[in-house]
Amino acid sequence: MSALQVSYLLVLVPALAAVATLALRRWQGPATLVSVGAALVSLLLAVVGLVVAPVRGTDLVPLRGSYAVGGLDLPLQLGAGPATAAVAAVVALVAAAVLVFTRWYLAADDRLAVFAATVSLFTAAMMLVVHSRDLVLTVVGWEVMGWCSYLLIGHWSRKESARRAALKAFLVTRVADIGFVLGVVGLCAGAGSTGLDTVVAAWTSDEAPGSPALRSTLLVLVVIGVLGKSAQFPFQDWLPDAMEGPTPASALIHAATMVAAGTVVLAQLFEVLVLADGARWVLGLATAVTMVGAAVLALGQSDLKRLLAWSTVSQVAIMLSALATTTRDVGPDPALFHLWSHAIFKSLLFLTIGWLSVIAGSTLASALRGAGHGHPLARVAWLFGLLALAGAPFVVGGLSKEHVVVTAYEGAASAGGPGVVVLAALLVTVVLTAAYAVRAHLVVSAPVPNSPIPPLGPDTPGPNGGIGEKSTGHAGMPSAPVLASLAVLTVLTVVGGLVLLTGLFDVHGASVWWMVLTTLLIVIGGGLAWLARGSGDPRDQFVRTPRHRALADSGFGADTAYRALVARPVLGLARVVAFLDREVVDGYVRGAAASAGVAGWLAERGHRRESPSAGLGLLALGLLVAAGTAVLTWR
Amino acid sequence: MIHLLGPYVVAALLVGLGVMGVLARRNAVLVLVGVELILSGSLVLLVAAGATAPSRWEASSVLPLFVITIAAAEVVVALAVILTAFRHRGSIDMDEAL
Amino acid sequence: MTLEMSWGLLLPALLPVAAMLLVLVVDAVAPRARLAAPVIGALGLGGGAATALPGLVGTGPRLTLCTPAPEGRCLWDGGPLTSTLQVAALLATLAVLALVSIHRAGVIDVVLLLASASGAAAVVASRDLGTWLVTLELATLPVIALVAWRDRRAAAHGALTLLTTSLVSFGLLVLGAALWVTGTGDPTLTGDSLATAWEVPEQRVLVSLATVVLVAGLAFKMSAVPFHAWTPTTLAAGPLPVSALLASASKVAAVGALIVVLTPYESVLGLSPGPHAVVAALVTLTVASMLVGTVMALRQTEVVRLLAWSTVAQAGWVILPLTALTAAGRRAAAVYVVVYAVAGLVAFAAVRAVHGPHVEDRRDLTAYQGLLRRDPVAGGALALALLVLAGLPPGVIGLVAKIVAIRPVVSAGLWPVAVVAVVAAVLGIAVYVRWFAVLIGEPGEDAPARQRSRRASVGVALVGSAVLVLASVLPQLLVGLVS
Amino acid sequence: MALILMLLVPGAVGLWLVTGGRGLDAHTARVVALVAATVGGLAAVVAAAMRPVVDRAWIPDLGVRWHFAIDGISAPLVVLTAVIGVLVVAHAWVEQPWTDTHLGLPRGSAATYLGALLLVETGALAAFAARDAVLFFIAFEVVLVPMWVLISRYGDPKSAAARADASARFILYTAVGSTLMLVGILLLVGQAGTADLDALPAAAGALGQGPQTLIAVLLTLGLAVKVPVFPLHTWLPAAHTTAPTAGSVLLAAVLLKLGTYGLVRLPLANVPDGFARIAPGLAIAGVVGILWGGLICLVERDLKRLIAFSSVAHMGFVVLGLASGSATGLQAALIGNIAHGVISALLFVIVGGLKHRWGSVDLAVVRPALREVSPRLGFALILGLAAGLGLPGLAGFWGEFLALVAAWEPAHHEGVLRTCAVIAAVGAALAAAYALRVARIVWVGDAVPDAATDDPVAGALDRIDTRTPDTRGVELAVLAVLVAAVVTIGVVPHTVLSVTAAAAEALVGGGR
Repeated sequence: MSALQVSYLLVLVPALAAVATLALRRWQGPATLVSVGAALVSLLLAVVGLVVAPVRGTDLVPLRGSYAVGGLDLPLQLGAGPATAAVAAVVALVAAAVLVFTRWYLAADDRLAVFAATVSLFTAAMMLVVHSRDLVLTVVGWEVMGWCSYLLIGHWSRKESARRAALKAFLVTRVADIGFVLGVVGLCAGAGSTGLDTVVAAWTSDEAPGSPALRSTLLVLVVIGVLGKSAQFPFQDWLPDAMEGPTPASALIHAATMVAAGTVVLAQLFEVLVLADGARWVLGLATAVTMVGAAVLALGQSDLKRLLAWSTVSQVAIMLSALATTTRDVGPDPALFHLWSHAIFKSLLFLTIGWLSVIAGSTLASALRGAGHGHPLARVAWLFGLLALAGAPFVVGGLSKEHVVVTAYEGAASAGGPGVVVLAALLVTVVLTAAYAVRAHLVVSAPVPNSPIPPLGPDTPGPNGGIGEKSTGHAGMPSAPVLASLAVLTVLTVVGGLVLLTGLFDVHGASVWWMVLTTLLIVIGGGLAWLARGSGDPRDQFVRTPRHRALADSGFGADTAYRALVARPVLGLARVVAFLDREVVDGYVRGAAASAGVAGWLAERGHRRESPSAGLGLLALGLLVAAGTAVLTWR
Repeated sequence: MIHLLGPYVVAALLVGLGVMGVLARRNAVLVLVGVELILSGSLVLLVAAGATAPSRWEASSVLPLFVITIAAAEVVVALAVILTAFRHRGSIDMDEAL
Repeated sequence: MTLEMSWGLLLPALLPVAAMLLVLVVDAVAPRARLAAPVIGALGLGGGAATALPGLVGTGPRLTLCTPAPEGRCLWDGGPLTSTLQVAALLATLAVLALVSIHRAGVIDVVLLLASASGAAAVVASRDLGTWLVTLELATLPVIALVAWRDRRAAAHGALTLLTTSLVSFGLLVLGAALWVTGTGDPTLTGDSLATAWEVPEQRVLVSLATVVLVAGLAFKMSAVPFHAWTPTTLAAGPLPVSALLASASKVAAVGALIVVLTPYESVLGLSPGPHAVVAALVTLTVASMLVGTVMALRQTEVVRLLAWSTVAQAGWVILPLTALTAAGRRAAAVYVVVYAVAGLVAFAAVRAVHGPHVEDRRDLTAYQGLLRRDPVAGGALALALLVLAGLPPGVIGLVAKIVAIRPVVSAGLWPVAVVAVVAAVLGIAVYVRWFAVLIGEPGEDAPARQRSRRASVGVALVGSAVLVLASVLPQLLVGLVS
Repeated sequence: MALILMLLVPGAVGLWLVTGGRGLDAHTARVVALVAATVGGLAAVVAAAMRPVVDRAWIPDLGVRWHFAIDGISAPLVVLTAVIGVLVVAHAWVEQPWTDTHLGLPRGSAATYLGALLLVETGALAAFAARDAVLFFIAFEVVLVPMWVLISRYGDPKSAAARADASARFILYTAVGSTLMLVGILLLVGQAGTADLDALPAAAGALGQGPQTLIAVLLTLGLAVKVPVFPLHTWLPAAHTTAPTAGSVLLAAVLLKLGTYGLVRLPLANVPDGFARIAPGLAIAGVVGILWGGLICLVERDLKRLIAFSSVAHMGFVVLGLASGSATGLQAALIGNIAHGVISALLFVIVGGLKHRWGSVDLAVVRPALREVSPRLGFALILGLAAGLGLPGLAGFWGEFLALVAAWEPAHHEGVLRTCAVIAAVGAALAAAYALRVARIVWVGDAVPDAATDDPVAGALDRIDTRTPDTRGVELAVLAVLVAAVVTIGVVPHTVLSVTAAAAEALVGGGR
């Protein structure tokens, strides 16, 4: 099996599984089995793909011919490469884990099959983005992911907050996608083809189809789209709200798909990106702001799931910052490597908190206190996940973060650019990340035993037809496959860094000095958190006043800002337009009708005296008109 | 060369008077008279033109004969209609309401 | 001076006259034979139409009453265009005769109809001012009598209105003819005499003035705005069949007369200065008629008044192609007026079938509520006629007629006039669809009782509808006639 | 043969149904109409595949020929019309507008209704197949009266005034457009000396700038009414809101396509230079339409009106593609056309069904969420909305994306069109906003609406009809066909693009 065939299958298998699952939705058990089976097959395929992955730089013979639409070439090809294979593998892994977990977690949900189908479709879309060698296919996967995220986040559609979160997620990303689509359109139109290689070749050649300014503008547009999908500033606020979705959905969205997709796309466009300084600056500044801000917010969250969400925002910012700072020599692989490691540990964290929330009945920090007691696997998984998140040395997250830091340093040292800003932000983020990781750990492993049957917290996903996270019959103990997948993820979190030995990612060695420095920073951050834990509720370690807590939970009021700056003006404009349409545009039409009526009335008045002499009066008028025209037109 | 100004002026005067009569009068018979004036003016014009320059088939002389004949027929019909109207309405004022 | 004469070409005009004389003789000999007059009249009209038929397909020139060469002028032209108009006028009169209905049609009716028909048949063929004037009045005067002689108060009023306008119109025509002769020194209406006169500025002025006055006189007869004021009064007041005659055969005759007057202008079209005054006068007429007619029709609820105003509007449509002053424009006008005459006749016949002959009946639009259900035959015919008048398929022929009418205007570069026509067409659709909507609605409770003795009108409506349907399927049958 | 069958069978049966067969009882009429639509539809599909030609003299004096043929540009539209034709007739088993659902009174006969449907279909098929400019115009006009009958006679039973207003708007508005177009056609045909659409481009190519521009303006203005292009769109919402479901479907899926098809066939193909000169204006109007429609959809309360305004927005993309003047833009417009046809048909079937079930589709009235009470209908709705917002993998995406590409790299007026592309992309985000607004109100929510509604009438309605029976039977079949079409075109756009490719290239390249 060639690498290309694998890539096609990796897209097709989950897509077909989605259709099949949807068709079988009446029979939830078999339906979900189909999607889980397909996910496992995909995983197998992805492993095969790792084995057969072509050596860097080899050209693959396309499986199909190219299409053309008018003057536009539409190759619609998929591709394969070492980094692609690695990312595909981790996507397949996370998807499989999520599906396995879902079968347990949502066992009693009446729309389990639909959920599973959506997850499969989501996976297919991400696979499409990963393997795409055509920008249109990238857009296809990109948008389908957005739609699936809408469905997944809004899965519990009987709950108003979920409906709103889904709407917000889709709308915010879609607004950012204006930029993405325009950027892609501009790049493709300039190159006369949507093929990625053609586009990159065209825009990096000396006779680029547009000025450097245009190139930079287009890349900025693409970056805006990426910022939206990856929940970077100023689009960050949809992601924490998206926690209204079921936890498996969050795991999928955060770990391996949607938010990470931007990294993949920018890596594909890397050759052009390095030439576009403007785009790099935008990306660098946005990510720098985001990674620090999100880390601060993570520190203040009263809900651990939202803490994880903010941590995702921060971590994705780290990935993207690598792309903003890296040089042509280093390439995009540090970012992809961080994507890889982040996918593993973040899915582990989310699945674990899903489990813990079943135990505790809520994801609120207050409810989760001590939830890990009696569930050693959960505690271990949570611990290693947090270690990786904090970037402890040698676990997978630590390794990848080292590479990002080194990349940023090298970028700052060699090329200037946004590197300096990013590097500074990275170092601050390291401290903050360590701090909130320690806090998250402290909450779960707190010595206070949780009450056996905790009440439904306000943030608990509400019953969906009477069934939710709090279904009876679990007794808090997941099924064996779930435990197995958690175990696999945990192991990979620890040893995942070994992937560097395979050469799939083309990254340079990390520097020992930087490792020492970051370790030091981690210790400082973790230590501070430890010292600040206090004696009381660990929830209140850093955010002590209710006002500050509210500020943190609202993400610095970004939602209010969205409403005030976008939603309300647009709706106001819409009302104005509706008024104009009714009264002005249609007014002309009604005016025409009315003027016909008035003309008729006038004419009728003119003919009121229907008498012979009136007729003769009109005759005089007619003669005058005729004579007048005769005189006037005479020359 | 003698200008035939006189006949043309007469023709114009007759037509003008006729048009005025048609427009100003409400009595059907007077309207009829006005039309007759227009006709006479036209006939004068025709004959004067025939005197100025020859016309094919002596049209300037023949056409008036035709016109006079038609006018006679027209007057007959007109008077008949006016009589009918008078019988029904008791007046031949055209603007009188039904 | 000798005149070359071929009687065959004159028959369409002569046969009705002959029939008229025969009717009078028969009436004198056998006053009891009530059926004789209508039958003879019908035969005369039908025969006249039949003798005009060869002209529809003939290819060679069909001129007669010609003076010898080299100065040869022909006083009578029986070409396809003429023949088409003759057939239309004669058959329309025949239809009106049927509408008057066998029992009512007295000798006087028949005689007047025949006289008018022969005038109409002659005027469209005439090519000199003498014939033209005489026959035009022959076509007009009997109609006045027709309106008047039924002893009714309203009819007398209508007749008085028609009479005064006709008188003025006649005065204008004579004035125009006098000016024409003064300007050209030639009583024939031919291109070369006009072209000769056109070279001298003073003569040009005179001829243009003559034409404008002639057009104004004819505009009375066509009821074009601003010479239209008699139309609603007379049509609404007179007997329905006579209104139908005024709207069909008389209109055909008037259009034919106008075509005769405008024919010479083709020879001066390319010259500089061109016939701007004539074009301006025609444009004024067509624009004013189309707009005022439709706008007024929009406000009518009395159906005959509505039809009267629609007549005014359609007069504008007939004049529209003539503004181009080309042969194509003349043909288009002929096609349009024929289509209009047929559709108008069908509409009047349907109205006659619904209401009966009396003016006193409530001829309101509401009487047509759900007619299509109550009376599928009359309703269907009326619906078809309305769609043809509106120019909407399935009345394809109406649409084709509009295409035909707009085409010469556009070719002549007068597309702003065409844009006005667009407005008029849309308003026209509003007029007819308004009625059509009433037809297809639910039948109301207070529908008028079905008329007896409506066979003739239903027959006319059906025959007319058949013509319309046939022409809709094969428009070439009609469009091709005049080429 | 296939061409003749395609036109004759629905046409003749339709005519018979509205005249002689009016007395037929509803069931027989439906069967007859369905058979006719199916035979005509099959013939149309065969004709689209075999590409036969019918060419006979019709009105030689006008140079009008009875000339029908199908090429790559019309083939997808012919197939679309054929399919929609069958679907709307089949829909007569679901919704019976000839029985007044509101008062229980009969209005009109079933046969007339079905006959009008068939006649609209015939007119559209004839227009798509016509290869003669004047014949195209006549076929274009054929649809007016039957559609008018559908709206004025079988429309919303609640308000006679609304029916009269909507139907009058429809017929007068479109008549303005078509008559303007007629003037343009006659000017074109007169100048070029032929009415044959095959020969016209070459013959008209020699015209100077002035005539070309004038002809293009007249034709474009006339056809823009039908599309409809902002600001000539105000007939559309009224017509859609009032028309019966089948009428709305025909209107959106077929009649609007006549407008864009006409734009391709007449100005774009024949007077390319003139069209290029006015293209910026057209593009701006299209883009304003995108924003305008999208913004109104954000606040519109009536769901049917909302879908109608979204049509305005979607046709804006089609117009933008056309205005770009490139082969890519033309292809974008053609596939956008087809996509909008199936998507809007799908949405109107759903919304019409909802109106049938609920009595009104006022979004301000709280109703049971479709996802909960009728999942199949809900699925179709959400799919239609997703397609409407241009989700890749569904039909709407390709037209919009390609239109953007084409507008970014147009054949002329790069500055204006690029700006338009940017604004159009913003409009795409608006599409998402209003689609999700609808989804949030109609699709998701609780199974039982809150009992307390402010509006007493609406409250009463709710009490009467809180049930929303899920779709089944014929309606399900109709929806299934449309859903399948939406997905197929979205996943395999080449089913359409490959058909239109050669003709589009020839059209854009061959006009010069």
